[in-house]
Amino acid sequence: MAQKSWMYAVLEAVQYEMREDPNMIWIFELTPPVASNPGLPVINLETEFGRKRVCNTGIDEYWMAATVLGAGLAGSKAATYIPYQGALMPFELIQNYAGKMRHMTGGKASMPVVWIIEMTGQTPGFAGQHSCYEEDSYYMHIPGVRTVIPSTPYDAKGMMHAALRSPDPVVYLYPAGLRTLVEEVPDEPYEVPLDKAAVRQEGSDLTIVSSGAGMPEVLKAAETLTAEGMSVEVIDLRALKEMDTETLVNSVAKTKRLLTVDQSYYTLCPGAEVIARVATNVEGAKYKRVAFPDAPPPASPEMFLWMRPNAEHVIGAARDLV
Amino acid sequence: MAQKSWMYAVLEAVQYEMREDPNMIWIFELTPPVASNPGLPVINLETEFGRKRVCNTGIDEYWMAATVLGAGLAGSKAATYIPYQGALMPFELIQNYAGKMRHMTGGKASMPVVWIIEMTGQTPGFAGQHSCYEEDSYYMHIPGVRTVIPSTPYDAKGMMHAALRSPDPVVYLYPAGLRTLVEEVPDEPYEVPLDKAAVRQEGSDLTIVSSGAGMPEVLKAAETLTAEGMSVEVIDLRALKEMDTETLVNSVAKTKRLLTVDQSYYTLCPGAEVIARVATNVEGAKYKRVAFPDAPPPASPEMFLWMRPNAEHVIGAARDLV
Amino acid sequence: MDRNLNSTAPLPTEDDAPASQSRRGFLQIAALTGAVLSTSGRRAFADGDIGFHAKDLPDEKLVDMYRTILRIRWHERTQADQMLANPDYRGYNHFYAGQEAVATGVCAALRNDGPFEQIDLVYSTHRPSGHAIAKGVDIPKMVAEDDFRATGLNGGYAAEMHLSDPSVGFIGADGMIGPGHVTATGSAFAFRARGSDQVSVVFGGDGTYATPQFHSALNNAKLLDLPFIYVLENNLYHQYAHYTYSCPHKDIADAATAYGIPARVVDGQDVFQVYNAMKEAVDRARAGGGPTFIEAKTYRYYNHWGAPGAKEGELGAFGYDPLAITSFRPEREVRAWMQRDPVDICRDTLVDWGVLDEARAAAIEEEVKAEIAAAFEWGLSQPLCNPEDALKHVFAEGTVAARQFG
Amino acid sequence: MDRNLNSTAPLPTEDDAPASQSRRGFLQIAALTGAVLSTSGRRAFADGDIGFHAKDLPDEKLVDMYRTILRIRWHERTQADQMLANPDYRGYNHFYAGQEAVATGVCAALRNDGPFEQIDLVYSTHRPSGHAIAKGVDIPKMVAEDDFRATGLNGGYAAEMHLSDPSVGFIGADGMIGPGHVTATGSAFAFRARGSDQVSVVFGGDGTYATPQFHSALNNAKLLDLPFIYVLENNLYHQYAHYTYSCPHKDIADAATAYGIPARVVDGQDVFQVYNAMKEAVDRARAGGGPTFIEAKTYRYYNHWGAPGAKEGELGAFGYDPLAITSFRPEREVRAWMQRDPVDICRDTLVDWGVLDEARAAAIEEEVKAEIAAAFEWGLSQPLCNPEDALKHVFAEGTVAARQFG
Ligand SMILES: Cc1ncc(C[n+]2csc(CCOP(=O)(O)OP(=O)(O)O)c2C)c(N)n1
Ligand SMILES: Cc1ncc(C[n+]2csc(CCOP(=O)(O)OP(=O)(O)O)c2C)c(N)n1
Ligand SMILES: [Mg+2]
Ligand SMILES: [Mg+2]
Repeated sequence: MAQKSWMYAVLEAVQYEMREDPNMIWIFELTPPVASNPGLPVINLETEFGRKRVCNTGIDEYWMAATVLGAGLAGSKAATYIPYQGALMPFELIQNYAGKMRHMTGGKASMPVVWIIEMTGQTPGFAGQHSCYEEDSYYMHIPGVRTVIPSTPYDAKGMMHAALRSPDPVVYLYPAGLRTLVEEVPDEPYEVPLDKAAVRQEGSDLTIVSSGAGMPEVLKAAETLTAEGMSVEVIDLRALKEMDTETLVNSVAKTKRLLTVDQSYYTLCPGAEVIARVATNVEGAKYKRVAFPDAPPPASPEMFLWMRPNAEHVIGAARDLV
Repeated sequence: MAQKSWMYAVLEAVQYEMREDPNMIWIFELTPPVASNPGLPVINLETEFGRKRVCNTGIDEYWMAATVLGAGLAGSKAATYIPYQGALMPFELIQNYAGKMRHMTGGKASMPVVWIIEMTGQTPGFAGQHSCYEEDSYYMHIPGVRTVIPSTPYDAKGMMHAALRSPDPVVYLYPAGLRTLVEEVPDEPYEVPLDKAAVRQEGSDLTIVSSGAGMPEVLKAAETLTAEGMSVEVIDLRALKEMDTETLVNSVAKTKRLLTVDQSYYTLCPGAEVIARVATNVEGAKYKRVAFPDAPPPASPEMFLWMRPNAEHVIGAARDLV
Repeated sequence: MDRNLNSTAPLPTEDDAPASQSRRGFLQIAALTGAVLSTSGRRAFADGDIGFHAKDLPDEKLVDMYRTILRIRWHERTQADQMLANPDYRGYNHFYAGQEAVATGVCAALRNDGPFEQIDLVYSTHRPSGHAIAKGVDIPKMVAEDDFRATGLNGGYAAEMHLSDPSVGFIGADGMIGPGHVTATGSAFAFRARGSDQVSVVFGGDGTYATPQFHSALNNAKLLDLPFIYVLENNLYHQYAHYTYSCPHKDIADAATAYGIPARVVDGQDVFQVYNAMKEAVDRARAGGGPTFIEAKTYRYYNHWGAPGAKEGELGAFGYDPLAITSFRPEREVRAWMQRDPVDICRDTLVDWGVLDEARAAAIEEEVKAEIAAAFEWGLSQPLCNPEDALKHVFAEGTVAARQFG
Repeated sequence: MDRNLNSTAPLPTEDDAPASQSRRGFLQIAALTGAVLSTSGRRAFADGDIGFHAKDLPDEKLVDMYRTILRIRWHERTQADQMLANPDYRGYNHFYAGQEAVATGVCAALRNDGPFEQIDLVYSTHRPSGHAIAKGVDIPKMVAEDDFRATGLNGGYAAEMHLSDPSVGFIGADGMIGPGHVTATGSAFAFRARGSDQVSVVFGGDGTYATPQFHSALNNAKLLDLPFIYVLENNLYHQYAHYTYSCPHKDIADAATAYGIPARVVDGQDVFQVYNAMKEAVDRARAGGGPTFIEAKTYRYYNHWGAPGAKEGELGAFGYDPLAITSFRPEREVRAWMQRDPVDICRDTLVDWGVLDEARAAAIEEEVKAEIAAAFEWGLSQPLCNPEDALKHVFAEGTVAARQFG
């Protein structure tokens, strides 16, 4: 056990699974599967397993996604790390082919594959395609693919083990802004389930639901609100498909107040689904939704930082609601 | 004025705009822009305007979508008809390039373009990719692109005129199952706005909201329910982006009961957004949601027809809710 | 179904059979004694002496190929007749008749049975029934599947366009043009990574050339020297557009050559020419020599989809000319191609080679017809699906929730 | 901004200037009198006599090209120094230094001013500043944009990777690798459809070769004979991967040749060689002769992004070697390429041709330095953006709603 960064924790899981299974492959593009962490050995999958198993080629994210699918169909476990610039290049392949394949074949297709889809770090100044946050919604509508979005290094490692061991194809979203998080992460393999939300804090006045890159600011806001005397329940979705409805409904049945927080564009952000599921199950609750406006992120930090949901926005909305 | 089919009505609008603007182009793949209607002249854009303006090439929907975008950026109006098999092939281009371009350029990009995205006819027996209905959700999350989904030949024509005259890029969804609809459609050009829902029937007990291929069964259900004495308000969304929140909120503020009906997969179907918008604006309402399950459509008609939302499902849910 | 493979040693195949059985040996003797082979004018020798590798095959294997062609043909004709004459029949097909020699020649050079981790994989298209039969899919189950039966090959979920049977290496049909060819390179990648000598084969039409994925598949297969074979069936049309609307090459194979991939154009009506090219490609791939591209020039006797223009009991479709199609094939083109029928060419060659006589050839055809008739009888008497099963097979385990009731 | 074009007649360009002004005329006389041109060893003559079309240009145009190269160079160096030394500077760049001759030679052969419906369009990349300057974008406004200023070229929405100015035909930068090349063929399609003689040009790196869209762009440009020019700047690396990781061709131009597209490999360090190839391509496109592909072999002096390894006041970046990159370029490769600097080659050629003398060349460089310094002074003193403006420009009219407050 040691303090580990997100990427170190994830590659630890991948390294373990690749050592266990000599057939497993990893495809990358810009980001070599390398991580270092103070006091721990450097992980370099490319040098450890060789280029027959760990390989990059050109700028062709469709091929990357298709290749791991093809490997899975041939009986080999496979994973790929798709950089955020190509996050939607293989969308059609995942949505229309992989996502339907098990069902279309009456259960015959085997797809033990993981697509790690990087989302931008939402770095101010980068603009548009280099700051956007929207893939959660697109991938979450697809049936037949498990879409998850861990928000801590601990979950990132445990969900990577679970994803690599799952017979289902998994879209594993990785908001690159979380790369700076560090926490205690066990050295041994362990699984975090792919279909359970996490209650990060219990409370009775208000339920706040978020996921991925929304979580750090939500936790910050919850701290302030708690200090002010509000009893806040904080839920981290983690699983977007299948969403853990029960945890959400139980919480709001208790608090009768639901605030959703998303970095994704307002229209059809994951929070819309959360509210819709709760509203059809809980009567008499009140709702609010914080999200990125329905506009691309502009370059100017002044504009961008004003738009992006942060702890203050969450605190303001929570106060309005309770 | 005459009874016209969907496609005849639409091509009438396109033909008019192409005659008005000698620069306008049309790109197609499998479906030649041809329509006939009893008692009216055959419309054939390819023979009328020639292959320099009206052109097909190979199976490359990304190119089709990119080509009309490039034409627009060069100052020419342009439209393309993307068949349902390729409905998501150009997704990344529309989502990450066209959708962000006006904003990223500080308003400098000019994009008078229309992507007609065909959705399947949901024909039983075809299975998976040939029966699915899901594009509404994907395209609706994109900022910077107007996404509309007319449900009648009259609206189809009027919205096509509006789309072709709009300076904004428009994703014009066409559920091919509606091709059999016929109604009175004026011969003259007219516009139906790209951002207004239509109240198809007024009522005070219950609001039913649907769109596109969901509408015919919803109208059938509303007839039965009305005959049974329920006062049903039926809203056809028409505009998915920007959604007409006001009409939705006003209706449910009155009825306090909202039933959404979608052929799209349950998770993040347009109805989720409808409920979320209403729930944050109206207190004490009750909600229900009918949608396609989160599963691909199977081939077997027995399975498929059981899954797909129909008038009976709507009637059952409405009775439960009121 | 998940398979974690450890052993990847190849199985011996029929092709490794002792040389004394070899047909080429026989022919060499015939040549020495001055015997001249009479060949039918309907067969082409575009690629030189067409029987090079095929002549080495044991008689049974050659007869099997003939039988496979017939199975495909009679499955087609029987299904067309069902569509035309049986009002209760609900299935459909993208008919493959006319192209049978391609699927047959290709799959005859592959390993089609044994453990999953040793057989070769085939990715098919929206026009899969010929590929499926040639790869060894169970025909009665396929017939049941095509008519949406619960006991069909894929439980009624798939129907024609998504037929799949990994147990014979038939990854399956797919109705989309594009994803399959790239995905097939991924299987080849996995084979190379795990040191297996399996090969991954994709069938594609001339329509696949224009897809962006075509570049992706060929470029990466070449760069990584993958055991990947692209079999392009150029039947001149994609839907109703002639391939020259979407391809600047006369031979699409030239596009592959540009990447440095060995490419061959073969007469797709001649099963032995197809086999020869494929054998070479498979040998190269198994030996680590990388990808091959094979363009088979061929033709389909029916229209793009279903049986418009066809008549019960007759082969092919004529007289159907939909309104306002940019380019629609002329009827005389169909008739000309039917002169070089793959069934005839295969039978005549085997008769020439002395493998069959006309009587035995005709007897085999009757056997196959009966087999296919029985397959339809069984398939169409299978039970229909249970509606609620629609919620299964979304994930490997469990069912998803019904949502249509609100 | 929407433009409905009716008139599409071309404007006369500088290139149509009378032949008496022609440099080639001068050189022919020099040759007749036995004068020998001394050329610097740093210039290449890979493509024969490099000055063929360029020699025909008027002196002012040649000097303009020199000035453009210098503008790009000093914009780069000034910005790099800002990044390295000014803690308040927030801009960034994908530096273009080393490649200046490509943008300059290409844009010198295009129509860059006049009504929008007559100028040529350029689609740029994530490395746009050189292309933008060469196409005629206002430098002070670009500097302001790069530092997120409200009065910048694009109001602070774009920054470097999305710079756009349709008024000079610069459709703009784009940070994605793929969409631009296909979209550029669409502009070419529109030109052909409306009978205009405009051309559509896309810049792309060696990294663009592997994208699926590469096939799409070239195939359709060829099939439809579009007035489209693909300028591929092969600077050997995409990010940190050598182009041979993604391309089986030594010359990427061979990939274009395979489609039947006229393709040329040029020395991208020599502005006149680039111009010559481009002039030929533009003439062909305007005359309805279809697309051309130009591969310019070139090199960037800085790393992929930003200024790691660079020192204030010095050109180029050295000594930066990130951990565990699959292929990282060796420093001696950078130093070798810097021996063939596009600024030097352009200046020396013009001195050889008698268009400039060393003193005038140096004076021009000083003028350009001052011009760039003034651009930065103006740009960096511009106002910052107003946060609420973020909600504008989603659609042509109106603003979208704020949603971050709940
Ligand atoms: C991405 C995509 N676009 C369009 C289609 C519609 N479509 C189905 S089959 C077909 C033609 C395919 O032609 P070809 O590859 O030559 O095969 P053939 O039908 O001749 O066997 C088309 C365009 C599709 N299935 N997928
Ligand atoms: C679709 C996509 N994938 C990945 C990236 C990340 N990326 C940005 S620039 C670049 C390298 C481009 O190389 P090249 O085309 O050679 O241009 P150069 O940087 O050498 O000018 C990459 C991979 C991207 N922008 N878009
Ligand atoms: Mg074909
Ligand atoms: Mg490069």
